[in-house]
Amino acid sequence: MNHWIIAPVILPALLAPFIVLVMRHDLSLQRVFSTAGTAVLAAISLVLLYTAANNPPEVYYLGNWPAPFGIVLVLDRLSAMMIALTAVLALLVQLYAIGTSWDARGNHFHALFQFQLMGLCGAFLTGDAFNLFVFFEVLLIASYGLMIHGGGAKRLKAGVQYVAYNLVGSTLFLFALATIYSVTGTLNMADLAVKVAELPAGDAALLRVGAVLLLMVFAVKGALVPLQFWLPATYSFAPGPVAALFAVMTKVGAYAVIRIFTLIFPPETAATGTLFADILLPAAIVTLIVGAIGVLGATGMARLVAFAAIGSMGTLFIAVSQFTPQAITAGLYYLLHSTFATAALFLIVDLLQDRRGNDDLRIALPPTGQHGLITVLFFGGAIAMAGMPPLSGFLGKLLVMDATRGANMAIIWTAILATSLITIIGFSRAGSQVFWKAYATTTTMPKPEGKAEPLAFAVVFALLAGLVLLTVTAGPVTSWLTDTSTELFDKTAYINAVFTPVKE
Amino acid sequence: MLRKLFPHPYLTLLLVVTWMLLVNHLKLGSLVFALILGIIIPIITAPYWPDRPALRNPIAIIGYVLIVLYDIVKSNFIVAGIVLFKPSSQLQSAWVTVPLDLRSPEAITVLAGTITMTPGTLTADMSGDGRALLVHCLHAPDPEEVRDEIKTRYEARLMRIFE
Amino acid sequence: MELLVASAVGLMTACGVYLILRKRTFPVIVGLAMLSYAVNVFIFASGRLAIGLPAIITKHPEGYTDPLTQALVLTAIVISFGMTALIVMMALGAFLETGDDYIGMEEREQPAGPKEGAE
Amino acid sequence: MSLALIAALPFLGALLPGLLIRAGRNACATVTGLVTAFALLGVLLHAPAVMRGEVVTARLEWLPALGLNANFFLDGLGLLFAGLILGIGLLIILYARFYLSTKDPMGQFYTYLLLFQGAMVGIVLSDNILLLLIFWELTSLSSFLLIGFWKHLPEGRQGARMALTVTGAGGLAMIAGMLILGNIVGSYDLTVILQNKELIQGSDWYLPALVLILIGAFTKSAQFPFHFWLPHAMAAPTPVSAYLHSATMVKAGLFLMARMWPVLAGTPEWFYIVATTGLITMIMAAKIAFFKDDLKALLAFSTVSHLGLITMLLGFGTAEAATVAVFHIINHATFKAALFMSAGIVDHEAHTRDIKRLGGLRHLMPITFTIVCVAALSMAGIPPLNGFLSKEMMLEETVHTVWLGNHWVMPALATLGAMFSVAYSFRLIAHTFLGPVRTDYPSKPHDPGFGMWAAPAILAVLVVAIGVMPMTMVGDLVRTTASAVIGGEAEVYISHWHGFVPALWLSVFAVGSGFVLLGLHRPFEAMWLSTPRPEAKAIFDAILEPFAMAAQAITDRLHDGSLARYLAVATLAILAVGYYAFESGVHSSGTRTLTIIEPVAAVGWLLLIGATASLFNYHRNRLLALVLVGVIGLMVSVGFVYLSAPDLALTQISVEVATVMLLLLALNFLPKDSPVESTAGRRGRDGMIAAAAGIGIGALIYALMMRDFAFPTIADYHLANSKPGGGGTNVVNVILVDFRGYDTFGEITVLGIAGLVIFALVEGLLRGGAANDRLLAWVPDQKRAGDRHPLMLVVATRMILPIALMVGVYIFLRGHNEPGGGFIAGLVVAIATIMQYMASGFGWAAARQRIDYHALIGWGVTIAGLCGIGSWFAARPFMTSSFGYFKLPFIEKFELATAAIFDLGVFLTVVGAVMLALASISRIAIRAGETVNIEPYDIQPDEEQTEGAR
Amino acid sequence: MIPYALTFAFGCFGLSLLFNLYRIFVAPGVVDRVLALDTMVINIIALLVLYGINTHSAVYFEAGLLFAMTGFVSTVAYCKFILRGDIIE
Amino acid sequence: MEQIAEITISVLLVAAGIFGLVGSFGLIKLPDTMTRLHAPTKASTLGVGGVLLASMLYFWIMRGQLSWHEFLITMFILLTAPITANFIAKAHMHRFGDKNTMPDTGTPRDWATFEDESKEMEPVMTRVEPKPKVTASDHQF
Ligand code: NA
Ligand code: NA
Repeated sequence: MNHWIIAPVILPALLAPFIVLVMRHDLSLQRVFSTAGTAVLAAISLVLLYTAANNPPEVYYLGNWPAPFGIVLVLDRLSAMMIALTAVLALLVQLYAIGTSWDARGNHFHALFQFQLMGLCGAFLTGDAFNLFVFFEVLLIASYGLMIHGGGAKRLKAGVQYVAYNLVGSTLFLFALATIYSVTGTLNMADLAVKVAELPAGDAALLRVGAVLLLMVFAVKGALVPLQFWLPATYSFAPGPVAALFAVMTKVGAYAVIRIFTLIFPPETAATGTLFADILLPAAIVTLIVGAIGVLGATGMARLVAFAAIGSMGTLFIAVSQFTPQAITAGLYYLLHSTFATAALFLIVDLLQDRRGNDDLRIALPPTGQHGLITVLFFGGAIAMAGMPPLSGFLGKLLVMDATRGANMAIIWTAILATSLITIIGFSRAGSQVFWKAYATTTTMPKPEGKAEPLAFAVVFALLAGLVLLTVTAGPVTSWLTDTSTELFDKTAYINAVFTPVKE
Repeated sequence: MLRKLFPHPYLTLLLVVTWMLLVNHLKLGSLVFALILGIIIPIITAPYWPDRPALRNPIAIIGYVLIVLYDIVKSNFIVAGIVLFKPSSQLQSAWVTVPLDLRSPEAITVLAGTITMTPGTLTADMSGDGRALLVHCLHAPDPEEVRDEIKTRYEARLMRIFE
Repeated sequence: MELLVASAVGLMTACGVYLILRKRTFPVIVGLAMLSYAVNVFIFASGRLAIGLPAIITKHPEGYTDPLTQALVLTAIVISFGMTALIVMMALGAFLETGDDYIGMEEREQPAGPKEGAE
Repeated sequence: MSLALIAALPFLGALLPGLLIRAGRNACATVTGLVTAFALLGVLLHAPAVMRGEVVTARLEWLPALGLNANFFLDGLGLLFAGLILGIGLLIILYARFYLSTKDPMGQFYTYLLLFQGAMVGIVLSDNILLLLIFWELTSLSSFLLIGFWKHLPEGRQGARMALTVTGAGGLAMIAGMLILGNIVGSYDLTVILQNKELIQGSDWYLPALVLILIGAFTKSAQFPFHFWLPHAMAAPTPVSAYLHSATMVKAGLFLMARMWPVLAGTPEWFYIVATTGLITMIMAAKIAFFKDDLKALLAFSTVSHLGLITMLLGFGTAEAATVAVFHIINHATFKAALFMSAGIVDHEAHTRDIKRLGGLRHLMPITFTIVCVAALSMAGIPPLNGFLSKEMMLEETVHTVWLGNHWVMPALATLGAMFSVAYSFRLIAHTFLGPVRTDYPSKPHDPGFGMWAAPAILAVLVVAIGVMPMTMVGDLVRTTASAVIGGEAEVYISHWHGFVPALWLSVFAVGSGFVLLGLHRPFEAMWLSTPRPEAKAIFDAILEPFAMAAQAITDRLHDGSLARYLAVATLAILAVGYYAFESGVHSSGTRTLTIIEPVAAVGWLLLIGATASLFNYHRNRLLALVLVGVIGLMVSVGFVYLSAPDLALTQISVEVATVMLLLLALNFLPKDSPVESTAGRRGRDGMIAAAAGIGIGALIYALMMRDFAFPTIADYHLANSKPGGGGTNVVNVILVDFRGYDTFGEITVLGIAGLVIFALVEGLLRGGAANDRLLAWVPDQKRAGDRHPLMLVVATRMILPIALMVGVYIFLRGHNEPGGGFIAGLVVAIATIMQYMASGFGWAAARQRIDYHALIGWGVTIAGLCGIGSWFAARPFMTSSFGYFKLPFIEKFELATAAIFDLGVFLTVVGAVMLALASISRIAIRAGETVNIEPYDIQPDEEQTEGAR
Repeated sequence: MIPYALTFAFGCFGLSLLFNLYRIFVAPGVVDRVLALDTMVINIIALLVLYGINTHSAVYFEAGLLFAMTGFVSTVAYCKFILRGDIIE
Repeated sequence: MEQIAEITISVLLVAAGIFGLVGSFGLIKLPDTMTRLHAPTKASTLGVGGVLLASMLYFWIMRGQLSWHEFLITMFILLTAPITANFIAKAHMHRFGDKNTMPDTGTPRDWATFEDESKEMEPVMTRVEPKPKVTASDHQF
């Protein structure tokens, strides 16, 4: 058995308490160890990515109990990809937090950060439905801590809302799991796939209820309308680097939908059929619209980016709602893109906010330090986020549109293109207001000194470079993702892997 | 040294007994374990119990306990009678001040507890200097009598045990 | 018995939902606690009801209730405890920072008139 | 040079000017020019082959999954446009070097310019329509930067946004159109698409694709009704206007129509849409140009007009017309670029572009005058200049065109357009340069240096040269290009004299009436000014501003920060989908019989229901609400006991107490009541939502309980293997620490994190700021009794605490086999400790025993984790347990299990987390002015009264 | 004989609980409700023990012990809140 | 023997039931909070105590297994009941009590519950005033 599979969970899980125990009062030490930990995590995740790419799904039997009785971890291409994405993003965000000293604005930033990684990796790796809940909670509570890092009235209020809303989501998760367990008698996802496929007709309705409740849970995480309300305030009041890290949090919802609803409830399931697609697609389209309108209507830069993030989830869920390998490939590509794009923009807005004092679009303020540089970065980020060429957002949208040819083509394409336009208008209005109008308020150019923060800028550049890389290597990446989604739809491989007897 | 090891020897004894009652069997292993816990736990909690109360006459406790048990049973019957059969209008409840001669906090606590457990009386409060108890009587046509009984029947005995 | 459990779960859910729709942090937190009670019983009951059959292995069992749902409830209880503790403190923090305990961010609806205030 | 490299060169080169600006403006301009020249050279090297009729290609796989590849090809059409873009680009770079002032960031300018140039080159070289789309949108983006170059000018910013909005929107429509086109053909490669005329024109999707693609082309080429953005883009520096709006961006639309001509043209749909649009645009824009006083606006509308002309020609769908279109593209590029640059010179020198403030410049700026004269006369269609040639050919084509069965509409209206064209061209010359020299120019104008007039001069020379000897100059080019456009062999014959054909008469008429029109400018202008007419910006704003306002209103209304509404919506949505899922599925009714209800159970139920109902009723009294929560928690625990779940009962009751404690601690600072704030209607609505949720959940659990499901549960395995495999008889505990120990690991991590977050939160609150100030000024809001630490409790606690700790140990140890375990034990110990705190105060207790709660949490999680890792050393997966039975001398057999170590981790974390939370809240209280006692109890009966204060 | 006595005792304590519930519904103030809750805990412990006799099972006594402990602590906490506001000052 | 045990157990159960019921009945019958406080703290203790005793006897004599847990519970309740009563009484006095209707303490000091904040500041209790601005590192728990 490959013990490396559990390393992405155990490493941060032990590093975090180690930080608390040993270096609670020494920020420099925390920085060194935490960053090193994240770097090692990134390295491990790349190894796992390589392993997963060249092997069938690999299973880790916790406690050495056979499936479905114990908890299993399953490493396949999708989970490996999500972990690698998380680790790489986390490393960059962490460097940003260090570079801007965000981590010094409150206690326990690094410990919480590691716990956050533990939760994320655990959620991506698990092959057990209830364990997914547990790690959702780990990642959520760590995110609560990170969200209110640095404190302040507005942030705390938004934090209370965020927690309250997600606690309702967690409760719903439990209702759903209990229902599904009651009907099927199991919690192991592979076992669920087997049982659900053989479910007697009379049990269908109850299972359907459990399954849609589960879908709603993931919809909360994925900010699908009408369950998106928690997101704008949370993301816009969270510290910049935390909001950037949260870019991957909404993707957890998308990941869970992809995982559960291709493995356990694929469209060919007799009991559930196209129920989820029927719910997801309209909701995703409305999400896209709400996000775009929010971008146009936002009065603050961070809020604008938050709405753009909602919109991107709409696009992603449109792809997911097709439940075809091609569409999932498109969705996964878009997922990679929108994670980096959202993160980059939140960091850019943080740089802006930090220098400008606020991010209010209605106020014209003179240029501040590094104004030109931030302008360039914002322009790049906005292009990516709005899905303009040449960056990966455009390719992602093309892929999604190409994959949604079919019955609902007209409405999907119209929605995607129309919202793209609204988003472009929104970004251009905001950008010209904040970055260009600044020159109209003063005749003197900004002083070049200000805060240097080269590390922070390097991180933003790296994120944008990541988008460029994703664009340039779109061919190999999509080919890899095609294999990934093929693997997803070949559920027998997954099931066989899980039910291989434990080797002593 | 011994004081450090056994800050409250009676407590150690109590804990050993409690553990044996908890595990519900009398085996050597359990007793050894009970002793270990009986020593460790008082050491842990010793900071919260800085002084060791004087117990002048531990044997007298048994007699006191028996009297109180008898009184508890008796009080229950009396209270039950009052609750069931006495109309509220005829109820003569009263507040009584019981001046204290006891000075040990432990002793006062035992007295106050005893009052609460016994016939129709209840310790409601203490004076700010700890020299008097405020007792509420459910039905006491003669409050003086209640106070005297408390002083003679319980406080006097406790004086003998603690001081 | 099933009817009793189902109705109790339903009522606790309803009470929880009603309270989380209030405007102050405190009732919302109480509502969340109620919801967590409700869901705990829900999970537990989803493993079916059994009287006098705890899942403690004995030599001559008459049968056992489903231990797994119980384990799930235990996990859920612990997690919701941690969450509740956190949100309580956050609500307190928000109150101390802002001076009010509205859970809404901007929402400042006028208090209801005297007629409606009489509940 | 590979086509891919040519397309990439401007992008790669775009970095250089930004970097080299520190080396000076000349270096900056030189390197920009070199990059462009190099790319132009690359194109020209291919020219001979292309002129021979070959097609140069370069293919690069990019995104095969989508059919998006970096495929380039160069044919006649591409060659013409690439030549125009790079050639005129070179001139613009030269011109801009002298035009831009020292205050303008020139490096930025050239960077943007190169980006734009690259995008344009990319469009004309693309052999893949998706790739073309990418470059297409890139032109929108880079032109946005160029138009908004003068960021301090509001017109610049607005013009840039308007251009981006309109052309961006068109681009998006075109994306849809192109995808449909690719969908029809099955390939996104242009060369493939261009060979499938029948397939495309026979498809049901032809019209949608056509319309969508044309929207893209029309917006870019500023065709009616999308023409309005172009004049506003004139806020850009003149080099930008000259480049974008004469030679390049606006011609991208024309390029696209020409490019797709072989497969889209020739149908009635194409004819009526394209030709009509072109015609209307031509006339309307020419008319507007005639009345514009701003030189650049005049030129802008004249550009729109000429683009309409070309569009119309392409719309005719005949090879001849297409050939004329190609020829006019060349001609227009030459004279219009020259005119724009000249206008820039005038602006630069006279500091105004207002025709009304100019006049008489002929004497002051003879060189500029000459250039303008040549170019404008060409624009007016005066022989022998090149504009004359193509205009007459155009008129000739209109004569042969039937529009809705009507023979004269086309030529008549085209002549009308030509008339206006003559009029504004002459006006440009006459009102700017002729007449007397004025004394009131904002700045005294004179001809600029050679650097500035060189570029337009070169173009003027070209205008004359092409006009005089068209076949020699551009004959081959037009043929090659036209062949590429029509996808066959084009015949080119350009001549000044065709005999007395109708076109000649029309042309003569146009020139004559144009003269007359100019003479009547003043009365017409008065009429024009008095006629109300839509102002483009006003309309655009009138559309966009309300839209933006509405977006803001919707967003703010939707996300107004009201959690209550968010949650109401969420609840309703969840209920709706849940109901839908159930209703649309098959449900067989229950198979199980009801368990009997014992009277005691009924009483318990009544209590639970009663307490819950009371909570509904009394929730505003917060303390009372907590008491009721206590009752409900108690009853739930009792229910668990009754229903065979002792572990749950123990956990539930201890968690409930700990929760209530925390809530009480927080309530000390919070308001003690929740005022009535919702209207009765809203409360009713909330009640309905709550009732629906309650009924839904209740019905769901009832249905679940009443049905036997097909599969046995995995719990059977747990029951069977708990003792043999896990070494414990309490199956619930064995599941927790063994079968699903990993869950528990996650769960204690949650608790530990909660503790850390609470600590960090309080630390932040107390660091300063509003919360800290509020605490320092804190006044308790309720009357406080004396006797903080009642003696009786303190004394009793001295006994209860040790016993409770012992009970904790007991519950911990027996957990594996009987109800209990690390979590409950942790809570018992925590509650016992809270009791101590209640007795003598937290501060007092903490001062006597310093416990590092962080360390408890840290060690707890670490121990649990290390316990799991330990199994690696036995070559087993994480958290594999082992257990054994041991016997020591004199002591009975006992069991040791690694699960107990794990449980210890759980225990420590629980204690640590609860204590850290209490410690944090107590710090808040101390900041609020609370004091720490030095004695365990307030009342000191053993103290001599005379002693008094200590 | 014992079963009848048990049933009687069940009845008494069940009825007691209903009285407690009444006091929780109808009370002049929160103090009475705390008292009712405290009494309820006592009655429930009694019921638990009766239940143990009824099912011949000793598994539920820990629950009784813990109910007694938590009941005490929470009653003190409620009262301490009324008295002082801060329960662990 | 068994017969006697059965009778004893049954009597204990019945008595316990009656006392328990009386305790809770008193809770609704008695006229004010202070008198109501008497009923449960006394009657209930005997009620629950009787049940516990019966249970011990039952398991010991009828099932042959002596369980001391009941004894522990009884002890615990007896230990805590007075404290509970004391606290409820104090809470009631604080909320609804009238200082003037209470009997005199007979000592210089008032009843502890009524000693308000200002009195608390008097010499009996020495209070450690916190430093006005506590820095974060002072309170690392
Ligand atoms: Na294990
Ligand atoms: Na109690």
